[in-house]
Amino acid sequence: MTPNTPGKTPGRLYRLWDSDLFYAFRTAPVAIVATLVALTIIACAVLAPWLAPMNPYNPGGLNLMNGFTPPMEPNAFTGETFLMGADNQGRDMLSTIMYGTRTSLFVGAMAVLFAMTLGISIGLYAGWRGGWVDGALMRVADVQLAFPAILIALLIFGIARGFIPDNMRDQLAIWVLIVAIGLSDWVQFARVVRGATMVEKNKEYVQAARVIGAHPAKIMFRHILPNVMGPVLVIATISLALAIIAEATLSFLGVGVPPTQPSLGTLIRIGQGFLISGEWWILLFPSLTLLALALSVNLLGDWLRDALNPRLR
Amino acid sequence: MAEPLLKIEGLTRRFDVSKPWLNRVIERDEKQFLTANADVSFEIAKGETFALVGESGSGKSTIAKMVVGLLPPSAGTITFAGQKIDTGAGIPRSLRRRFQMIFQDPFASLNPRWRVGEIIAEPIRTFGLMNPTDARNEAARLLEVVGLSAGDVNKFPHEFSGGQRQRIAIARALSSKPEFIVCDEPTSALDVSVQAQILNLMRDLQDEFGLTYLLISHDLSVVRHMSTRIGVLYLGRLVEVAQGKRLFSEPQHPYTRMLLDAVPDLALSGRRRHAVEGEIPNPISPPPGCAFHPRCPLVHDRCKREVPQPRPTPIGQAACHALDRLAPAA
Amino acid sequence: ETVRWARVADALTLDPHSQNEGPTLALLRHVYGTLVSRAVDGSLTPDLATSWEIHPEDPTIWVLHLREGVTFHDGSAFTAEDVVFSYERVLHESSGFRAIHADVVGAEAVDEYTVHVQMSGPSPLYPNNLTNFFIVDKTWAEANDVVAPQNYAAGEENFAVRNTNGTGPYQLVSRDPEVRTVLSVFDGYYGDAPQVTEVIYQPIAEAATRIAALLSGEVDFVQDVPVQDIARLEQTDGIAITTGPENRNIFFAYNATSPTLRSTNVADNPFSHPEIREAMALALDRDAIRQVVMRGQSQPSAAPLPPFVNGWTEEMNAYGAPDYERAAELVRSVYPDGFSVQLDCPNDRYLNDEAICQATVGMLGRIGINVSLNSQTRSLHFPLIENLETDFYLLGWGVPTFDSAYVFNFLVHTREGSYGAYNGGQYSNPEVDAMIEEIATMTDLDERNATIARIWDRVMEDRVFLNVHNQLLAYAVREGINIDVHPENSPTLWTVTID
Amino acid sequence: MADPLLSVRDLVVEFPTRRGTLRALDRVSFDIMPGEVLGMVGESGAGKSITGAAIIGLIEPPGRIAGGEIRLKGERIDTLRPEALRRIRGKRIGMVFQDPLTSLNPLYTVAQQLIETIRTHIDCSEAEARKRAVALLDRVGIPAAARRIDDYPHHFSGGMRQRVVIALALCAEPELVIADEPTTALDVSVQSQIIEVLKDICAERGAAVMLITHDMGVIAETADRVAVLYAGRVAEIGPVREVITEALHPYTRGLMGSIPTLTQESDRLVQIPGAMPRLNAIPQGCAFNPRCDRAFAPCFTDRPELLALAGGRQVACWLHDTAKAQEVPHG
Amino acid sequence: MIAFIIRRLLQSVIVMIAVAAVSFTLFRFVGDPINSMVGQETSIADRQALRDSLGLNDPIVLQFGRFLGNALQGEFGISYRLQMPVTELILQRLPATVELALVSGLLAFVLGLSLGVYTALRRRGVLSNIIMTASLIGVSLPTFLIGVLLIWVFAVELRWLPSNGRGEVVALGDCWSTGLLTHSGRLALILPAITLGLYQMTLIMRLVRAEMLEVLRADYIKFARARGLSARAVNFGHALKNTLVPVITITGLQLGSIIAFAIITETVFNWPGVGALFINSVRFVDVPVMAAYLMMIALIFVVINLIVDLLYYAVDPRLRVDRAGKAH
Ligand SMILES: Nc1ncnc2c1ncn2[C@@H]1O[C@H](COP(=O)(O)OP(=O)(O)OP(=O)(O)O)[C@@H](O)[C@H]1O
Ligand SMILES: Nc1ncnc2c1ncn2[C@@H]1O[C@H](COP(=O)(O)OP(=O)(O)OP(=O)(O)O)[C@@H](O)[C@H]1O
Ligand SMILES: [Mg+2]
Ligand SMILES: [Mg+2]
Repeated sequence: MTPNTPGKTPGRLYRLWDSDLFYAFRTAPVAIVATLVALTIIACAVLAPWLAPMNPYNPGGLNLMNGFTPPMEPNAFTGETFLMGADNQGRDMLSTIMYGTRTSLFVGAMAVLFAMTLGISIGLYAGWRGGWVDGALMRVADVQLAFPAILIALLIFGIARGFIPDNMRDQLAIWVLIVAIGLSDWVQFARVVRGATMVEKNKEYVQAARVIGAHPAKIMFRHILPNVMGPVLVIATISLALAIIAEATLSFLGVGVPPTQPSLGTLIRIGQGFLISGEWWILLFPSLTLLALALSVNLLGDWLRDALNPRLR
Repeated sequence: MAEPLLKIEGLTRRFDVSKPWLNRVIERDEKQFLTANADVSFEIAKGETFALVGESGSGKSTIAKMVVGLLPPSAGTITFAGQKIDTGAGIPRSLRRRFQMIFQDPFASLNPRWRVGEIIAEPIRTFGLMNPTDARNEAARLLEVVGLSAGDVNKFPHEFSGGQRQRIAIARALSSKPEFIVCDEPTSALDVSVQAQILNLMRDLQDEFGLTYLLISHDLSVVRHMSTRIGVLYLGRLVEVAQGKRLFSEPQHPYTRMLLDAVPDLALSGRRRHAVEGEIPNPISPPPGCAFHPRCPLVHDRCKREVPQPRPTPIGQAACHALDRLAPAA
Repeated sequence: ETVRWARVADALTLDPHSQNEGPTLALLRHVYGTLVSRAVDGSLTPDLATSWEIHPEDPTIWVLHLREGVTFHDGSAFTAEDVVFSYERVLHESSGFRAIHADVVGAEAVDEYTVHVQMSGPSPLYPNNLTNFFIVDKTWAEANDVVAPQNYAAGEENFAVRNTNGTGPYQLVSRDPEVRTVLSVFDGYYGDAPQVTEVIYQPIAEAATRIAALLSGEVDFVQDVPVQDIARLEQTDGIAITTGPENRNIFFAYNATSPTLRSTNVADNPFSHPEIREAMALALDRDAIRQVVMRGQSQPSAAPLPPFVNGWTEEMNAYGAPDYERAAELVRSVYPDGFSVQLDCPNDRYLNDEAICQATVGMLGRIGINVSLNSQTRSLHFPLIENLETDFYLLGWGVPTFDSAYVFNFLVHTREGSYGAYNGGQYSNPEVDAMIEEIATMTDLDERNATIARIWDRVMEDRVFLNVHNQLLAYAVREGINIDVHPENSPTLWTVTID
Repeated sequence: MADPLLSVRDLVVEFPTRRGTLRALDRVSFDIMPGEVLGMVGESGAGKSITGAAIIGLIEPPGRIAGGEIRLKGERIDTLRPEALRRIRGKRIGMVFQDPLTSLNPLYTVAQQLIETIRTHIDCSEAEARKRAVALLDRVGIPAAARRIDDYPHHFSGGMRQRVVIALALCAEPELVIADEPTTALDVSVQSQIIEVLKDICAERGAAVMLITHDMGVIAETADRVAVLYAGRVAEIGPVREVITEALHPYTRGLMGSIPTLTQESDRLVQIPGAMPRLNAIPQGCAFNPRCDRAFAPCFTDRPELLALAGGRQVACWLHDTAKAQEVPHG
Repeated sequence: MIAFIIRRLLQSVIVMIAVAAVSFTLFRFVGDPINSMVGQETSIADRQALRDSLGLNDPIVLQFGRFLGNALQGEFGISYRLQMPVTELILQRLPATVELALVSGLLAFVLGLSLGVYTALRRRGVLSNIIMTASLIGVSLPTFLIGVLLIWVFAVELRWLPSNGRGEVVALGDCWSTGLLTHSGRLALILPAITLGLYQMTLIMRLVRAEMLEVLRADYIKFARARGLSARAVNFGHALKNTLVPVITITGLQLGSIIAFAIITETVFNWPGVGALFINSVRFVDVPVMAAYLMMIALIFVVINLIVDLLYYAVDPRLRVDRAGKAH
């Protein structure tokens, strides 16, 4: 027998550190830099209420006269100076970007979570049941695909506006956005999970569980799900970047978060109007932030895809 | 023979492999069925090792799956310990515990995301046999029973070699204290030296716990080594059932002879083997009459028309029209 | 000379009596003549009608004397028959201009060049309504089966939607809706020969793209210049900017009459308190909006009507500097904890509409009014006003008749019948209503003006509106093109001179 | 004795990994004579396939040949440039893989794949190549070859596909065929047919065969000589009959005992304890020492070299080193 | 095969009906078309009358039925906004969009394929890594921003390329107009095509690379090498061809989404296609145009799907026999 040394089982953390995935990570400069960038941005966003110089979401705290203050230059009327300048409403760009990233990340993460939950549930169920249930669910996915993402989001936005009483639209806009982006994104999760489930369910460990009469729900969620999470994670990462950008695009088309609580995308949409007029900082800084965030998340997803693919090691 | 532990009568399984409805309508096709098993009957006594051999696609695994309740039979009955299993409703919980199964692929049969301890204790938990702490201890104990160390409960399957995994799978199968274990090609994915270990282990465990095995294999030498009785399958039908070693010395059915002939001989007896003619026919449209007749050296007209029924032979029973004309085995 | 002209949207149709809508009118004006036109300063000038007067015997009849020697683009002569026909057409059920001529009973050709227009009552200001009334050739319309303006419900296409026959300075060469419309000068035009001989009209919806097209030299004349780009364009070599006031004021209105509001967090209606309305007036920093949001491109004003319009006074226009402390105190006096309310705002209708609302939200926030902003596209915004589903909203109002009555009819009068269509705040004052109905038929202009002043007094006193400013229009052109800003944002290219 | 067709000397193949370099082959030496069938057996992971891949230069990077030499008819081929090596592949050395299901490109007909291969190595016209291809298919036992040649691989059954694969490996008449578990994926009854075809056709053309398998039975029936690999090292080489009946290396002996046969009578199988070590944990000295019941001092310190013994046998075991064997505590 | 096509067609019909239902429900909520149809002077009574005459006050089911009935005959009514028959309007705009979509699709496909193959073959190369990273920039910024930036750089600052429109177009027959035949038309196509194709290119490139890496590890590639085939034959004859099978599906579907994504590009570049038409229609609540557009997108998707499936048939011989039933 292989010599066994009980008691010397290394700790979880060490095992994680020592795992192949982590090793691959440690030796991939791109992945490290991407993680650092993403983490920094995420940290700034999450901690915005504590880190940001001002709260741009509180309209009462704004001074319109600060509008269009260039970076690092005192405003002609108020004398205030902003590191990244101020936007058209007199909001400090730095703070607004931090808060905006927070909103964008929230929308993106929730949308992906929503898409993931929906996609995984449907994919697991379709893959497990097979037969006509599977066929029907996949046709639904087809219909969904007939509407490209932005159209779906536009539609849902339109429909939701009809259902939600107007005095709640403000608060609910974000949730509508989340549902809209999420709904346009679930198909790929469902397809991947379905495919993987169909492979996994014929594996012998699942049959072993069935022989002892384990409940199908338990088999799906405890046995199969953990084994299909790899590709799901990859898609989730890349979807996060896509969702953040989709949010920006929707806001360009005029359906997005309220401008009093701008997201990164709304900021870019607004800033885009000042490209020619010369107030470059209103466009540049949010765009750079979005670029850095989306790029690093994308790079991470990319790296993860390769790293999780055993055939590419 | 005493009351058999497992009794199988007329077991048949068909798979619907028809094209979709629309295609059938347009192409005027009939529904198509693949008969994986047809009218299979045998009994297994307590403490016995009953083996099923046959080429790929002969329906070995399908029988195994029906026995453990993974597949409902299309016809036929399964009686376990005198209790007839209602195949529609699935196996009752009280019986289910008494069955277990060991699979072929030690890499696929353990969930890679679970710790070995959890894997082994899963049957215990599912049947609610013990509290979690005891279950963990039991898992550690079982690991030692199958020749691994108790400390391995916290490891993941990928930290083990194929042979070790198969031991873990055996430990899992033992954990609900079953009487009957179906082993579907338990060693065909293993190296010979490891195969010997596992086969020896299976024997030891059988002696220790009084287990009954249904052993499935396509390796005739393994089957010969392990089993007390052997059933030979061809295209879903049981062509011959015989006492263990005697099948090899006095094979009755021409197919059995052919199979034995095809086995490469390590003993270098110098016997010149006859390469078998032809391949297994498509199970969707098997030849009429005796399914073996296109490859059979003893074929005559009757074989092409009539499905042979099992007839007693000196060593068990066989289904062949030509039994009388068979020369004694060389 | 060719002028390539870009603006945000295309004319919706070429049918002259179908769509009463800015860009449509602006384009059609180049092709179809009107009886009366409006000069850049807002005054009325003769056009196809050389003069007009109230019938000496019957105050309900307007007499129009037509210009002689005018021909349509197809060569047929312009006569009183065409005017009468055009009246029939514009009064047709499917016309988009019916409301403007609501008081007209019918028109009659007295001789070849004189038309009598029978009004339902005395209508002293009616000629103001003629500036967007395009004259169509009767024979052409009959020949092409376009006697009536297009009717959607019928689901048929109308010849006039894509073909024209007017008396205007340009005739249609080609049209690809929303892509490009080409006009070339009409040799038989009765006025001075225009310097611009060809007009290529291109709608470009995106502001940045529109300006980019000008900067890259792909167009010569851009309307709807975003205010923030004016400074840059002014500094750019080869590009000139003209600005001028538009006949349109931008204001907030609120529901001060209902007992409760749908979007507030307090039990009663905050706007029903005069203190609150005063506080809001005190909090609105019009100069800051002008300075930052409008980049100087607005005329801040407290008067809820544009300065061109009859009834406007310097006094109404005056506004003070914001006083946040006093305003906050006023709010506190009613609601110690402040209150919240929703502001509905269009985001694609007026110059920087959303930004104005946003800025206002900030200002009101400073005095304890917590405003949530619901800004959306116009097709969602305007139904709110029409269906009385808003508590507090932004609206812009142009006054094509240049008379206060127009404002009163739509915005001040209690909503009933054809009155008060845009009175989304549900202001209702029987006294005022009576006066409004009175001025419709008054012939004595002095007395009429006095009544108008009285109405305005009440409206200002009740703070029915919280006016922000009048929009300034900016046109950007290739240097050398001299164009005047038209108060109705309806540039006339045939008056353009080129250096 | 004639010159060997293939001669492998001290072949070392390494895979650099994060946890150090793995030696998949450690100084492997053997010869193949012209026309000979050399069986290569060993447990999974012993390095059989790697040996085959190394010979035709198809080790996947980052794996590499880190030492030793491979000579084909005396000419070194392990140092050839990729292009020169490519010309040898298929032309002078043919290869048959285990799984006929996946070895053929599903998008091309059998004819296309055969003709492509023939024309790569032999200068001939398309029609000529086709004729050869049909003849070859016929030879490997595909009925109605001329008609079936234009079928796609999925039209063939497993056994037929493996025949096609063999035809592909043989179509440029190579001097050596490396068959890597050519029958493992097939049914017992088909296995013997395939082995038969392979053996006959090679004998016919005088091609040598290196038959990689872990099925001792196949070796016993087919091979002239057999090489036993253990943990990347050659444990024993010898004529097949001798190695099976009187193995010299304890590992070989254990291996033979652990295989159930159709004639064996004992109740229990001989069991070698433990498993083959992983490549990153090969013990010092003899790689087999932890499992060997006859291990003695030198086994734990020094690696035994391949010893040439009488009768063309070679073994790497200290028990057979006369000098060291003195120390064995016989018992 | 026939059964397969019939099944596909049936599914397509269901998809189309579903799309029709979804898009129809939507119209109740995008706003009120009346406001953009009449001037501010129109009285409320007149507005109601117009609503009545357009049937907007009818029960929704009735409206849907009417809509479906008309749609079946290719009849989508008159645009509320532009007062032209919708079908004609869309047909007039379609060439612009199709041309843009095809050019950018082609660009994306050709570039994506070659870069994907390159990066797969030189997986660890420096240039490959640079390409992989750089391509991500294209998907890390919203399309509209990329478009605006391109305009700014190439039209405003450098003045190399036009900022908007289609340039000169030439009519080909009655129903097609092309910008490809004129110099200005080709110039005008460059920026929008890049903007639109960038995202798809990245996608295709990544897909090709992933599939190619997968295929390169397949046994038949190993066997092809072992047969001594040249690197060219192995990489392109075998690996690439097998890569194309899955790539075709995704690429086909992408073409559908290119047309939909054109909404943004067309808006930014003032490209006179159906996407810009749609966005303007949304703003004006031009229900007939919106409905027709959505149906058109669904139809295109369905047709592309069908073509892709047939292509699949052509490329993969395994599907030609009796596997027809297993769609997807
Ligand atoms: N779910 C299924 N649907 C259709 N046919 C099936 C299914 N499962 C098995 N079959 C068919 O039934 C026949 C018997 O299969 P089975 O797996 O029992 O064979 P086996 O003897 O176990 O073969 P092997 O040695 O390859 O495991 C085969 O022809 C197989 O293709
Ligand atoms: N790409 C690789 N990277 C690292 N190690 C490898 C790689 N390929 C093979 N090996 C290792 O090399 C050793 C020999 O592998 P090889 O495939 O030759 O075994 P084999 O004897 O053919 O086994 P089998 O009977 O399973 O085919 C194995 O231990 C394997 O893990
Ligand atoms: Mg099986
Ligand atoms: Mg191998």
